[in-house]
Amino acid sequence: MSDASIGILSGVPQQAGIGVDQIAFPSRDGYQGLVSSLRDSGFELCADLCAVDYLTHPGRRLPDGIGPERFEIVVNLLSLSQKRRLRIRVQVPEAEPVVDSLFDVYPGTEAMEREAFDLFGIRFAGHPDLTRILMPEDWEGHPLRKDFGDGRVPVQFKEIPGPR
Amino acid sequence: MSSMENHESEPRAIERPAWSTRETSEGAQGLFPRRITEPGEIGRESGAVLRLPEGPVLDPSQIDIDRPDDETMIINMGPQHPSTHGVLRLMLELDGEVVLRTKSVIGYLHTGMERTGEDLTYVQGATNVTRMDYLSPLHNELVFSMATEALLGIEVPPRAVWIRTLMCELNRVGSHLMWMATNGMDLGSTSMMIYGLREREMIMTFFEKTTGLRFNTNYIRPGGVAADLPDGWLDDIEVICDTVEARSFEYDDLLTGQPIFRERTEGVGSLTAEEALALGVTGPLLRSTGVPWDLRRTMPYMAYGELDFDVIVGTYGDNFDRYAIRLAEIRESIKMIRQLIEKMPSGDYRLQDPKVTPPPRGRIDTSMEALIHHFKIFTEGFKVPEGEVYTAIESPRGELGCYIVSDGSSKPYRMHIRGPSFVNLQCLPLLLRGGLLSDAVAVISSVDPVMGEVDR
Amino acid sequence: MGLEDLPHNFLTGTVEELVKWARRSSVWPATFGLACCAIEMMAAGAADYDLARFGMEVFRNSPRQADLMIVAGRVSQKMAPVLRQVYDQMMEPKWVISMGVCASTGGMFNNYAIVQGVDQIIPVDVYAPGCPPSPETLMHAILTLHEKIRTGEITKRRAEGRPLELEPAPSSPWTPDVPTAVRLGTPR
Amino acid sequence: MDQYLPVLGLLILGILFAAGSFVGSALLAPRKKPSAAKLSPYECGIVPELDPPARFPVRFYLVAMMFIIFDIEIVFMYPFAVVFRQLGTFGLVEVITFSVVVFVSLIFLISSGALTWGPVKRLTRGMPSRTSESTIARITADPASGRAA
Repeated sequence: MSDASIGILSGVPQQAGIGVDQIAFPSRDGYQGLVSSLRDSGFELCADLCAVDYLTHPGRRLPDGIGPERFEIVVNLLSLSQKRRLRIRVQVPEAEPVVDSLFDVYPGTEAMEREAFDLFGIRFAGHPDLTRILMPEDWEGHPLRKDFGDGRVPVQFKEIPGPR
Repeated sequence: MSSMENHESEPRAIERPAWSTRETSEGAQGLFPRRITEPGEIGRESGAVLRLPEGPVLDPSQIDIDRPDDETMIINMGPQHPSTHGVLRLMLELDGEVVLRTKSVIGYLHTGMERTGEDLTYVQGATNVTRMDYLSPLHNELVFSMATEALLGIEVPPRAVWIRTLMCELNRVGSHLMWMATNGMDLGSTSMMIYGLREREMIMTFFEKTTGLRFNTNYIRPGGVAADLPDGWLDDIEVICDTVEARSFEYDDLLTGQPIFRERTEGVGSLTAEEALALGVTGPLLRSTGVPWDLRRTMPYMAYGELDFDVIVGTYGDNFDRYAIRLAEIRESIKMIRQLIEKMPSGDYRLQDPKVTPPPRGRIDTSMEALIHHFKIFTEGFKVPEGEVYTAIESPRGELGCYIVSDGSSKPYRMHIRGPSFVNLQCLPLLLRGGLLSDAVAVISSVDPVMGEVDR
Repeated sequence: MGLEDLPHNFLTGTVEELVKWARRSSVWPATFGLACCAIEMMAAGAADYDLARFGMEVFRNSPRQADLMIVAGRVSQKMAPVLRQVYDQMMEPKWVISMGVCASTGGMFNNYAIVQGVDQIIPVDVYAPGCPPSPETLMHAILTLHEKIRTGEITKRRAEGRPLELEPAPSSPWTPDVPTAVRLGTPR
Repeated sequence: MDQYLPVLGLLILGILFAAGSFVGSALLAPRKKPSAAKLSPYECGIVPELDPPARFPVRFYLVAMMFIIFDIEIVFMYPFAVVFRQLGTFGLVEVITFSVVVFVSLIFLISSGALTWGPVKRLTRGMPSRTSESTIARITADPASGRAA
């Protein structure tokens, strides 16, 4: 753990994940600042950005001081020089699902953020082209939300599993 | 379908980004040579990405770009196109034959696999995941199984680890051979298509012999491997290794000997290291720019720690480098397969823990307990402790990651697959800018996107 | 008067046989490769399982020069209008092979994103089972189609309906005309 | 009079061929009225909202012009080839001057950049020739540290 990133992460509640993973839980407004300072401190590549909907699974392990919200943005950073990964999980309330966009820090997250917007409806402030990427343009609703019916065509010999 | 009129009538939820009027350092999209553009601009790449609603194909005069000569036309290199490797659609802004800006429109193969993954138990999960990247399905199964095993906190027996590495390396050789075939076909050498697929058939028959199916096999499962290697597998693999290695030099002479092939690949679609890192590109694309990042070497998983192989790195980051890297990686994988054959440990190929591995069929008729285990695993599936994990492996296209959140039940609560092609596609506008339309064909095939993994 | 108004009689009998035989032995497929089945279709077209033996040497990419559309792979909701457009733009007479279970019935993906069976969009002649169907299965489907061409009507006397307007939820799916009796088994 | 018999024959054959193809297609073509989709241009499957752009960059028309130059030249070469023996050197000089004049316009077209379609960004100029082995570097795992760089 290079001392630069220790200093940056000191103020942020952390948690040790499975195996060697390390997870940080910044607040929504400190999120973009933390990511850009992390990039300068050695995390050259943003491997993955995805969203999770915790509607039907509220009781998840969170470090104290972090209120569980419905949505969560999970960012995986990868440091090539230190051969290390860091996961950042940001809570996003259901009432106002807006998060700062990471486009200015990592231009590679543009498509991932568009996918999170398309499938979950989480908007990214400052994103250059926030339109649907996977679903057709005129599709209503965000399919990966837990309360979105799974569009299953009833099969003859199987009872219809209601939306979970 | 959103036709032109109702496009304006329905309130645009998102206001149109003002990129068109903002003065970028390239002026009004003027064609300045790249070295004048500062890195910041390149990183942002608003210069090369065409940000338009993907619905109708617009007339350039309607999108108020202040171009002095409105001679640019926007055309569709659409979903049904011979050289877009599946159902990728590119909206290209062309000035004559020169590509100015591109928008890659995806989603034409969106199968909602992450949603289906939430309805399948961990035992069935691999069948869903294996259909994402259909050129290297065993890598998908491996990353899903490793993520599940990390959540369960179980260790896979050594023979299963070595069998998994062997099958994944064979799959990598098959995927790179398919890439050599389609890349040759795109650049006009149909004989390369026939040769590439002929070699790949040998690997397919070996997969069919071992797993029962040519691909989409569901062979690598949480807890080990579905079946042991068939007898006589040793000389099958030796035949494959000798033939493919000998013929890879033939492909080299066939392709690099041709001036047409060299003209269409050298200097075309070049990428620099900081652009690649900024865009999150991994795999042969990143290595072609000179960054020696290969997860099998830097973060070894499975049996890669004990194998001796080279990481191949390019110099110019153009199409020719990527071709040379993939050709050399075929030979590296064969070198690894030869080591795997010698040191293959014996022992059981699946974890003996009855909670995770169903008992062999024979024992069900005799012992009641085996029947109960069998019934519980196949109907309800084994329960995975609550938690979340992200594991990543090196698939032929880059870093393939699997993020699973489990809520303690027997079905993953959220299963997200980080597709390398999905991220690598973002460097297309950057690579196509300023090149000819025929170069666009060569660049798309050298980025090697697999649409099943892009659209998930 | 078009070819289909040819009266069935003694004189035109052999002309029909000749036309049907000619069509059967040079059916050019339009690649509609979508997903994993497309890889199997390529493998079927390559050296080991050569499709050229059945007169399908070249895979035409533009629908204007193709007779047969092999829908190889799962059809998503966003792809449905494209599929319908390419089918409409194909020249008569045209046939459709729905390759793989995902194209035939939606397969294992019974969810919001996949059209549950491509026959909701276009009339299908032959369904090839399998996920992915091995090249042999695809060839069996192609030979079945050849049988159908050889023994069927000169041009498909199709229900004269206007092409299906694709509303978001097609209330009554286009009921394909019942294919004439197709003799399975080893084709002659 | 008999000189013009072959010309008459050629004319009749031409008309017969043209009329024959129209009648044949009217006879055999399916009578169904083509649907709107079939008439619309093929846009790789996308339903085009707008008709394709009418204005094309000038380069395409320049290439068409070059074709016309060679086309006219060939059209005049045919009759010359039939009788070039009777015309002797006079005919030869005549044809050479004709083709030189036509060739000048071609030179002008090429010099005005009609054929330079090359992409703006080309790195090959000044790029050393390389083989598939020379362009890659191999990084082996240095056995000492057990982990490579």
